[in-house]
Amino acid sequence: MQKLFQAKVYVSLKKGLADPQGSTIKEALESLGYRNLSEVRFGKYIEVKLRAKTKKGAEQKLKEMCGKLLVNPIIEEYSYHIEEEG
Amino acid sequence: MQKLFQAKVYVSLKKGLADPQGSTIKEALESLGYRNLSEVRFGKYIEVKLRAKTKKGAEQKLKEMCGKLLVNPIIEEYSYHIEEEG
Amino acid sequence: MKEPERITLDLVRAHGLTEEEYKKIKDMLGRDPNFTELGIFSVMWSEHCSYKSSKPLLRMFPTSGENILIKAGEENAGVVDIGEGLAVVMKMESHNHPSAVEPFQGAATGVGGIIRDIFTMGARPIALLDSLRFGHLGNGHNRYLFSGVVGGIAAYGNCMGIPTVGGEVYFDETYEGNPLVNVMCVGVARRDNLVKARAGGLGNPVLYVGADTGRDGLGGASFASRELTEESDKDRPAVQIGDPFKEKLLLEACLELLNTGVVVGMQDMGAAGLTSSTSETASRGNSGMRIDLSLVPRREEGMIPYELMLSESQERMLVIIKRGKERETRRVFDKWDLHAVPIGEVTDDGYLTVLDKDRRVAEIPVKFLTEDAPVYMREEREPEYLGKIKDVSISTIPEPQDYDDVLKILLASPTISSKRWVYEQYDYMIRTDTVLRPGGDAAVIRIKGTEKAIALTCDGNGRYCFLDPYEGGKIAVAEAARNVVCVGAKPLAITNCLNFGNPTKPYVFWQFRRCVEGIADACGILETPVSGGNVSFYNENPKGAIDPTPVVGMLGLIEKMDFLCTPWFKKEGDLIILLGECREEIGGSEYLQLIHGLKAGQIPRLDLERERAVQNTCLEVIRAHLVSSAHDCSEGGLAVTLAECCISNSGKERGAIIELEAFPEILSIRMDALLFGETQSRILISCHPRNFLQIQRVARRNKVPCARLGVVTGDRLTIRRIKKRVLDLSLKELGEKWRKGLSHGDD
Amino acid sequence: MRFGVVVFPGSNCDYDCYYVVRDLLGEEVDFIWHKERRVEGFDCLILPGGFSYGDYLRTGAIARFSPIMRAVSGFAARGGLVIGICNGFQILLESNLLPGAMMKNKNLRFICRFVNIRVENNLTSFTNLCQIGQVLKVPIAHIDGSYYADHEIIGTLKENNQIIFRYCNEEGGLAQESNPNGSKDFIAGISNRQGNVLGLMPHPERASESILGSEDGRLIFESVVRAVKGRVK
Ligand SMILES: Nc1ncnc2c1ncn2[C@@H]1O[C@H](COP(=O)(O)OP(=O)(O)O)[C@@H](O)[C@H]1O
Ligand SMILES: [Mg+2]
Repeated sequence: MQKLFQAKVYVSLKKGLADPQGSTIKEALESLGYRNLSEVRFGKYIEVKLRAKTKKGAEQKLKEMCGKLLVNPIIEEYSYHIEEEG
Repeated sequence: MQKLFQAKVYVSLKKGLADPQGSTIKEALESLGYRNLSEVRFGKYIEVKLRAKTKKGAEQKLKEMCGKLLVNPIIEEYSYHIEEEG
Repeated sequence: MKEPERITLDLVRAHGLTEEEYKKIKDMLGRDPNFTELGIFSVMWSEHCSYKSSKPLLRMFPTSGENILIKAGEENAGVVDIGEGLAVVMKMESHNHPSAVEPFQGAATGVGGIIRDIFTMGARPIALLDSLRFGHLGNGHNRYLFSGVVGGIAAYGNCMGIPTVGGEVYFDETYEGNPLVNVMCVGVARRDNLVKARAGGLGNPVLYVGADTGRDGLGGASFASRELTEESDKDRPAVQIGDPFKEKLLLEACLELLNTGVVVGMQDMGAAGLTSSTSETASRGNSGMRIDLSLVPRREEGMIPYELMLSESQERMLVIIKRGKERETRRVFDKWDLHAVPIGEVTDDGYLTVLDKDRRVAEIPVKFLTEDAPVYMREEREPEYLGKIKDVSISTIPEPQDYDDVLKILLASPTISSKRWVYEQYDYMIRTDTVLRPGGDAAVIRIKGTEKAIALTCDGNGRYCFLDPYEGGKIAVAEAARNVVCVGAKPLAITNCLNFGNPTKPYVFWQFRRCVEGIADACGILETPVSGGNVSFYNENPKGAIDPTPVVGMLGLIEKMDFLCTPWFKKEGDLIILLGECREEIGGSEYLQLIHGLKAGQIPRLDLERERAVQNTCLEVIRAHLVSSAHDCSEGGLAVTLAECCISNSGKERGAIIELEAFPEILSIRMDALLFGETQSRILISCHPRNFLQIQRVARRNKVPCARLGVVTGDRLTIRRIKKRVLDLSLKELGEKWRKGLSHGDD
Repeated sequence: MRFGVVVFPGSNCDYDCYYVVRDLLGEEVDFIWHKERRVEGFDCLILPGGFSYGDYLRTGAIARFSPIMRAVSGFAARGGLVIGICNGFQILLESNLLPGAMMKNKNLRFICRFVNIRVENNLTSFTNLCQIGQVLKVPIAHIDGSYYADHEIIGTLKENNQIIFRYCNEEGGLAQESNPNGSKDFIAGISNRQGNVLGLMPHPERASESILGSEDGRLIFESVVRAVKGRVK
């Protein structure tokens, strides 16, 4: 029996790379009066609902998808969170 | 004394709105052989490091920033996670 | 990163320097270089910056002419006079390797780099063109590269507000794993507003403007050094993230600053960043420069001098201003929310002196880095493959049964089909000067405030150059010139980007030499000097070097707007005329490749005198307002050219009937060669019947064959031979094939 | 009369608008830097196209906080004429001077091409020289141009005749193929309730000379001139 899993993938630019979007947003926030920011980074948020027999299996597939399509390891890194849909 | 907080904001299109980027990614994943997907949604992931006296204070500010700039409530919704930087 | 204790030979090699080169450095300095200095030498002596393998051959290019204001090599880009006090600055550059690993950002930052090269000289960028090569689209990875590259060019160019008005795209397996992404930028300046990339005036301040420095593409110009980077590999990606918004601010601020008259010299920090911009401006100005790295704005902590000097972070400029003008300068950059940080000053001792606060971290005579860099004559040998593939006997190739099918297949092939899917992602109309939009033979950009316009195109055919690099080089120039002539412009000058394999392979270097000779000869006879260019070596995939692919960017001038001509048929009843002749030449053709799977044969031979005569004829009849349309015959031959004339004006398609007996050659040439052969020096024009005699007269005076092929009529393209149909297709069918070649109907 | 063209960091159709007003219409026009706080002396403000702040977060999201926008809002509240073209439209949406939001084009790509738009309301200061149902040929150039508003807003837009332009085919018909970006209800341009603020995705300044393929866009600028000069008289 397959179960439904809800995965959330957070993709951001590798540390060390320029993040023009993040810095532009930071400056905009600062000019709005938020002066206490030490960093803003901008990335992608991808929700994937997938079916698999086990959580392990789902996780495995998710990682594959990240490696193949969702993330370009040359410039991006990612983390994820996965759980069974209740 | 101010403490440093790490906030993560997840912005996605409101449920019910068509998400062409999500569907395109879903199709691309399917054509790579991942057939067990029930949905893919695409959004933004914003990391904000900010200083505040208390977690409450940080949270408050973060919500303001989302309301003013980071999120457009006509088409987007968001959730967040915030914790003190260790 | 940490500085290594000692400079070992391994470290030298890891920097892409040979043992002899290292010895030369030691001899020049009279001592051992330190680590920072080693880094500086390695990037300045890299192929990319020093042109050490190509320099001797590039000297063959004709670089002067009555319209050349600044010659190639003297500055960041050559400058061409277009009259009325105006000058055009143009240059093309490759970003092949970054695009192979991160197509979107790789292509985007390529656009950013070439734009900086243009406004560095005080010119406002007014157009971009892109010349692209990929492996076949059947492969998913190639589709990813293709759409990523186009998306990246669009993202950067559109955000900058510079129209991308032309380009080309080819698909061939030779580019599998090594796509080519060449971008050309064209700018216009008032002649007296041009800025030089020179540092002069003892004590003049040197400013750093733009983005902060990070560890981006460290030493990208020189080496991919495993040994050095093992553990820091993670935080040292070879691809940068483009910031077109910052560049737009830089562009506007720099041009505004130029108008204040405080600028002495300016240079973008491209490859080899701070190193090349400081040493090159000092070298050109016969001066020296002293900078203090502790003043350089940085994005990351703990960066050592070596890293700061070699970083290739994007969107940065080096500006040398007149002493005492700091306040004016700051006002302009403040307005645009940019920091302009004084990091040093011009000296007169001929040295590049790099300090880190009080510590002297490098001290090198600038000429050692520039003029005295090594130059090599590489070994060369004619490749063996040529013997095998050149002689393909046409008689062994079966003639197709159905020419309708062949034409449809050709039109639908991605290389020939409509490129709308590509150029509609580019803002080609911004600045409201694009008078002839993508889809014609060349783009035409008017110059507001004058009667004039310029025509721009780029061309190059790797398959031709693989089969015959000399003729292929010639053809690249000739076709580009012909394209410009077809829109009514006089060819003025070229820029180029030479994409080749590893130059230390003798056969690659032979290909390089022959291409350069071909380009040089064609430029000489067609009187289009080379105003600048770029060389990209080491384009290889596991199967070996890519096909030699020189890309020529051509600038033409339309003196009066009403000379403008377009390629498509316009009026029912107009006559269709071919300038030039058809020969039995199918070697190297798209037809041979696509229908028969053959990449072989003798490519069309180009007679430069004939080419010139055809172009002169075409220009003369256009300027005398005798023709309704003109389109050059290129890939796919006569049949494809005819089809394009019929269908390329979307919504206003026109049919044609062609009678083949009109060709004097008809008896001696095979039908497939006649229809699909790619004989050079041919232009298809259409005209009102009353103008035919006059056109013939002009052609005869120029000794150019001029045959009447048929007439513009109806809604089909019909080709007949002695009343018998050879080919007959509705415009609808032709249009559908041609339009869907790239887009597959997704819109 | 006097036009003002607001220049945001990253505006790049500013000069194109300026050129149309000064060189083609022969009217007075000035650039207004986004850090300015006053807009006195202008009869019509144009927020031009481009990529303000790179559009790095959302189109128009950051520009809306530019100092000048407060003045623009005041100007609009007093009945001044404001046109937002492309990025300018997006800025007006983000500032809530017009209702709704922009989403990515349905094909997810940037689209630059001539399209046809139909005039839905010619009783505005921006369209008084047009006929109802008139088809204008004007180019678009955007990647975030799919107009979205919920049912209710669309309802009020319709009720108050605030839909000014719709994408259509050459004959003026509303067919899905002629909706280039997937906009709700084919919406290409809307006004505020009072009718003095117009936002549109197509670029009329690029279609104001026959040499560029169409002069239809000029009708919009000329309508403004007529409205303003008529008012003065
Ligand atoms: N990558 C591209 N970017 C922009 N325009 C392009 C691109 N590729 C092709 N085009 C345009 O499409 C038209 C046809 O290109 P092409 O088939 O190469 O023409 P030709 O064979 O006459 O050189 C030209 O106007 C060209 O500028
Ligand atoms: Mg071509």
